[in-house]
Parts: sequence; structure tokens; C-alpha cells
Amino acid sequence: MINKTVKNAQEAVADIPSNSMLMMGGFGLCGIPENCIKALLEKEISGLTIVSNNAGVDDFGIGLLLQKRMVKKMISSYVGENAEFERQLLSGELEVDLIPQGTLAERVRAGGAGIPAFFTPAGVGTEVAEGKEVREFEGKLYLMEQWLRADFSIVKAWKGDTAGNLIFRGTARNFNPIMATAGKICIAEVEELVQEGELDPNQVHTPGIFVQRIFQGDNYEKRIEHRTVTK
Amino acid sequence: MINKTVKNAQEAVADIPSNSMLMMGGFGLCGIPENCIKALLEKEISGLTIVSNNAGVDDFGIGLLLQKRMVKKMISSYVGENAEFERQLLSGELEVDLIPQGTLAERVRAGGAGIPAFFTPAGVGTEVAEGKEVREFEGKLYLMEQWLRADFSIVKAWKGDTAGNLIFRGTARNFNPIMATAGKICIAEVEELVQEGELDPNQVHTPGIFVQRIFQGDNYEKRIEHRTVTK
Amino acid sequence: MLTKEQIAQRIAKEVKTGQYINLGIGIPTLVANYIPKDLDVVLQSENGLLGIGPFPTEDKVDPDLINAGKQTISMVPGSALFNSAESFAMIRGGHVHLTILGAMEVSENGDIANWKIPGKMVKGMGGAMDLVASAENIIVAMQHCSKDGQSKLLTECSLPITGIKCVKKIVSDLAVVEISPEGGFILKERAPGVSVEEIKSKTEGKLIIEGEIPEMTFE
Amino acid sequence: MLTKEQIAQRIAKEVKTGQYINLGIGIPTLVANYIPKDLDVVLQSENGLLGIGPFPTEDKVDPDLINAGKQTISMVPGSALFNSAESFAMIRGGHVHLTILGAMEVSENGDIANWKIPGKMVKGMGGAMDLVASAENIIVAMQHCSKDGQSKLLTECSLPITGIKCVKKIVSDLAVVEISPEGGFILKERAPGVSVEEIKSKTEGKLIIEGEIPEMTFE
Repeated sequence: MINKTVKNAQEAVADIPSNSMLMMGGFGLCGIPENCIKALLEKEISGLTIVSNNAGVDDFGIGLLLQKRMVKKMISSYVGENAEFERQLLSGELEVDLIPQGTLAERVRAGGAGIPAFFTPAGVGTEVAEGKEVREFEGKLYLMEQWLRADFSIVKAWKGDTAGNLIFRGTARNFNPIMATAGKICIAEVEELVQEGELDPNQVHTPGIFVQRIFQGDNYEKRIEHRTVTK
Repeated sequence: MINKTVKNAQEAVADIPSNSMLMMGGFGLCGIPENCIKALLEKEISGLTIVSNNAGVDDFGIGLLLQKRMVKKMISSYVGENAEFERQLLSGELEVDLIPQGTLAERVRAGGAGIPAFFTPAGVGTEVAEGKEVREFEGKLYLMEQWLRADFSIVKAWKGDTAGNLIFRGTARNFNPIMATAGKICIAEVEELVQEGELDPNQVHTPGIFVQRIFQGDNYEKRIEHRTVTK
Repeated sequence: MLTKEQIAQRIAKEVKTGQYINLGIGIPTLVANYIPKDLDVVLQSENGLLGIGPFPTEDKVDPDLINAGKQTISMVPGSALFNSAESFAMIRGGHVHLTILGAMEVSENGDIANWKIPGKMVKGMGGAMDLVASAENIIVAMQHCSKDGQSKLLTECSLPITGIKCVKKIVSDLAVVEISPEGGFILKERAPGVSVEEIKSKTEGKLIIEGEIPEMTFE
Repeated sequence: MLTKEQIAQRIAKEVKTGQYINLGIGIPTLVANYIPKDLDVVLQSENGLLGIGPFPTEDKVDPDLINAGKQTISMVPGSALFNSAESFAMIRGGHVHLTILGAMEVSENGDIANWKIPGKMVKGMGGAMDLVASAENIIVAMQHCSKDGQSKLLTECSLPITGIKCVKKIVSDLAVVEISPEGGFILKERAPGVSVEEIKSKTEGKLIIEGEIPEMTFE
């Protein structure tokens, strides 16, 4: 097997330049690549385009990259919960491209799967359809949407092995497996890194072929946005 | 949870009528729904259209349905290894629609995922492209292919639970999970049926939402086409 | 007039055994509390879970287990986890039978607007556009009128729409209405103590009134 | 002239460390036997496995573990299993670096024909059309001529093609040739004892000969 391990987050993100396009896994703050985000913050880069379902909160996740003005454009489905984001957007410092969540997921999956375009019903008749081809199949209208690919995709998994195989846990899976497929270079940070052969091949969610760099992260905060409990 | 269990293969296939369109999981003889095939053989139906990557061998798998003249049309990527198939095809009793394997897989996946059409490079410039729309994306040519859906999909898994969740083993997974998504009614036969809650939700390959009927099969022969060993 | 809880309670009566259901944020989330225990239904969360359970007890809170509203949740036995593409494959492919979501406006032909107010900060549509374009049955939980008394059941939506001709039924604080395939809100039930006349005066779009309109009942 | 094993052995020299490789049925399958042990490569089987190992010992034969040729196989440590849609997502998405497959004909612009002979029983293209349309590097293992001496390296394919302008290199029993981006077979190596003149006479398509053509070497 091909060994994909790198030492740490700093090494993993070392060659990410200004103005590159990144994909980042996560839904809200769940399953985000915390270590890589911290390592990016230490770099003097800017002009990033980030594909991520959400934009973090003011002081955590992608919100930290926004605070440092490293982001030029967000491609997301939902970007609430972030005052700094709102300020930059309204002042014109930040661009945002809002995409229906299922279309975002499918465009990323298509990018990884070599499908340059597909048809979806989401957004027909809405402003999302502006400028897009609409076509009827079996009596229903669909929009043509195109693939999304990135220079780097940065994902976070629960377990991984040196061959780059990944296993996710709970709803921290979300966009991570599909984004892993759509970056030219995929960087995976994991809570536990094991040797090749230690994961059951039947249980691998992301085969190592999609992952170019892997390391074991540390100090996961896993911040909770809305802590709701049954008393 | 919704309980999807039926008693056995006979009950599972009882309402499959003549002239219906079926999808069947499996690659070669690996991961085929042996119990359901046997139960179909007991029924007096014909005119079936079967979507399956292969057509079995003369005396096993879909080959048995062919022998009994139950099949009108095969939609497959590779149909060698079957003399009766060849005889029926050359005599005009059987139709066959040959589709590149990746296109077949993606058309089935699209059928389950509500994607009526997509673009693929497979088959550009070949007779597979005849009558299909060709379009250029980023300097490369692609064909538009449409979804495939069926009245019934019949799949075979290793383990399943009463809620219809499925786990596959080895390369017996193949087309089974995607076909499970693309039948109006999906019938799953499993080697071991357990109660809901006994499978790890992280390890489920096919969520129960796709499965309408499930039962524990028996007497799996699992015939091997080419037994190759290292001495 | 119904409280939010009563709207949720009334919508819960629409749920049938064997259904897979996606509940939106807000009132729709409350519906889960009123689904009769003897019905076998499964709740889908579009961030990647089939089988949402109740909020966890304090000792079971798991940051790796949230719903689409980013609230910590639990899983029921028989749950399954999956990625976002698979999740929307389920939704788009018609495998989720019922979607319950909130709306800012609904038009008499079933268009829904619930994602954007021009001039205000836009947060995004999340999964709403996929859900309304895909589910076979869509029920909306909403207030009949805005805070300043303007009807939200309109001839045409004034806000940017989320999806066209998709809403099948509305449960508001005043009434239950169905969308007629030919256009128009068919009045089916009145909230306790609310008259047909009041509903009529507060519905800007075409209201279809046929026969006696019963009051809603709550067990 | 090379034996089938020698063709496989010569192709194995094209393999680079770090590659994910799909091997077709026939001679390409033999390539695995000659890949140097110190190279880290992973073999993909399009029926759903990354990490093909050797044929199993008799006691380890598992009917649930076969390759695309339906032969029983083993898995190496670090393998992963997946479904057919995911498998071709890998192939179509360009994640598999190298595809090695057989051919009945190749044209001087890189078209390949390997799935159908008109008038004969058609078995189907399997995954070949997806593979040739997708991989960044495609190497063909083939006989230079048919049994009756007809060249299979042609100006244009006479058989129905599998893919257009996709073959990068051919290792035949007589020669190693590369396909020129401008069209033509660039002769790179001769099989031991085979002359340039013989190769020329047995290549119907345009053969490009530049400088001395070395003999192949085998360790």
C-alpha cells in the first residue's frame, strides 16, 4: 500500500497557496477539520475560495479564517450564525455563492466522480435557476448543474489508516466523504491513525485512493452549537 | 422503526407480475439473490426485463430464468459464459441492451437519487453514443445518459435488520446497494437477519429507507465461476 | 388561534405509519413530540441520519450527533448514518414520503417562499429547495398572517420563492387548508373559536369554501 | 517475439510507485506478477475492491471475494471495498492513474477496439468503455498481428471501437510503441531479435522511427 502519512497539520497544509480553492467537510461545527483550520490560520495566505456547507461561527471553524480576512469567497448552502461574515458580505469584502444543500452535495460528488453535469429538480422556478438550462424529463422540470472540484479538499474523520482509508462517526460524516473525492489533493485529519490492515475493508467509508495526505490531529474541541438535552 | 420482514422468498416475490422490470444485484455469480431467483422460478410469469450486470451461467443465477424463458430483455454490461443466452439472442427470442459497466452503475444510482440524466465520457465516439446528446465540458466530450429505475429491485446482503438496513461483505457488494435504491419495491435477502438495533448505524451500507421487504435466505450455494488458488 | 405547539399537534395527525419524514427547523421539529407512539415512522435528518431520537440526556450528549438544526440528538434502534450526497439522494429520489417545513408565504398554486427577504441578510436556503422539489407530500406549518396583519396565504408569493407548485397542505394558527390542483386554498378545518369569515378576511389568495367547515379537534 | 509473460513483464516496467492501477483480463492480469516488490502500488478491481492480493491458498478461497475476471482473490492489508457506482466514480473521476488492457486493434490516433466483432456473438463491453474514456494513462497489451498475419496497429480501426484517442502506449509481442499526439505509432523498442524492418512491415498504420531503436531489456 501507498503510505499517505504526514507529520502534522502544518506539513499537510504547507503548500496551500493564496487564491486557491478549498473544500472543507463539516455540517455546522460537526465534523470540521479543526487542526487544519488552525494550521491555515498560521499561514500568511489570502484570497481563498472555500466550498463548505456552512461558514462556522464567529470564533470557531471557518469563522476564524473569515476573521483573519483570508477568504475571498464562500460557496455554501447556509451561512447564518456569523456576525463577521455578515459584516464582510454587506461591505463587499466577501462574495458568497448560495447553493441548495442537495445540489451542493451532488455537485461535489459529481466532481469526484467525473460527471461534468447532471439534472436536479431543486431550484426550478427560483432565482437559483437563473442562467441555467431547464429541461423536462417524464413531465417534470429539472435544472442542469455542473460539477465542483477544488485544488485541495480538507476533511476530518474518526479513524484512518496509513493507506488513507477513512471511517467516520455519527453525523460528523456529512460532506466529508464526498469532498474527499473532489480535491486534487485531499488532506485528511483523523482522531485516531492506525496502521494499514487494522481497519476492516468492509467498513471503510472513504477508500484511500481519494486521500493524498493523512495525519492524527489533536486537542479536538468539537464545539456544540445547540446543546439540547432531555432532563 | 418500520418492520420490513417477510416470511421467505416466496412471499417476497409473490406479487411480481409478468412483463415487469426487475433489477438484480450481483457481479458474475457473486452476491446474487439466490433465494429470490429460485422463488421466481416457481412462478408462472414471463416477459421480464432484467437489469443485471451479467446474465448468470447456464445452470445458475439468471441463467435459470433464461432457461425457463421468463426473460424478454436483459440490460447488462457483459453477458458471456452462457450458451442458452446466446441461442435465445441469436434466434431473436431475447433482446439485450449492452451498456458500459460504469454507465450502468451510474444510471441505476441516478434512478435511486432522483437524477434524470447526467453526462459521462464512456462511449463517446462509439456505437453506444448513437442517438445520444454529446456535449463538451472543459474541452472533453461527454454523452448524456438517463436514469434507470425498476418495478422491483432484488438484492442480496450479508447481514440485515428488521428495519431493512443492510451490510454487505467483500466484493459481493457490487451493484446491490445501488439497485436497492432504484426499485419501486426493493426486496432484500440476507444471510443473517437480526433485530433493529443490532447493527452499528455507522456500518450500515444500505439504509432501511430503500428496502421494502427483507428475509433471511437459506442454503446459499455461492457458486464460484473461476476458482483460482495459490498452491 | 393555535399556539405553535397546537400547530405541531394538528400536523402530527397527518402522519401515517410506515412513513419516512423530514422535519424542518422550528414548529416542524415540535411535530415529533406529538406523533402517536403506536405509529412506526422514521425521522430523517438531512445532515446524514435516519432515525432521529429524542434529545439526549446530559450524560449522552455527543458532539458527533446533531440534527440539521445543529441540535444534539440521539438515535433510535435501527438507525443508519450516511453522507450528504446519499442523504439528498434519498430526498430527491422520492424515498422520503413527507416533508414538514415552515414558510413565510405560500401561494394558491402551492409555491412556497421561505428562504430570503430582499434587503435583509441572506442566510441561504440550506436543504429547503431540494426538499420542496422532491417530496411527494409537503405540509407547511406557518402563521396565517404577519405580525402587522398581512396575509401570508397569497395569490402569488411576493418574496423570492423556494419551490413551485409543491405545497399540498397548510396548517396555520387559524386553519387547515389544502392546495387545490387547479389553484386555490381549500378550507378544511377552522381553529377552535375562529370563524370562516375571519379566515376569509385573512386569506389574500383564493379561498375555496365547500359545505360546513368543522373545527379542529385535539385529543 | 515476446511471450505473453514477457509482454506482461515489459509492461510492469511502466509502473511507478504511488500508482493506483486497473488491470484488464488476460495478459494485463499477469502484469501483477512482475511489479517489483519495492514499488508501492494498489490494484483496483472494478467490481469493488482496492488492494487486490494474490490468488488465495485453497483454505482461504472466499466466494464473496472475486476480481473483475470472476477469479477468486485475496486482499492485501489496507484494502477497501465499495459498490459499483463508487468504483466507476474512482475510474471516471481520474483517481485511477493507469489502466492496462488488451486490444484487438489500435489506430494510429489512439482509438482502441476490443469489445465486439460484428457477426460474432457479442458479450458486451463490461467496464472497458469507462476505463478507456477516463484513465489518464492507458497502456495496451496485444499481439502485433492476427493469427493470419494481418496487422492490428492500423491507420483506422476496422472493428467497432471502445474509445477514441485514448491509448498512450502499446506493448506488443514485437515492439513498444507510443501514440504520437499528432497521430502515428512512435517506435521506442524492439523485441529481442526483431528488426525494425519486420516491425515496419507488420504495422499498417503510420510508424514513426527516430534514431536507433534499442532492443528491450529484461532483468
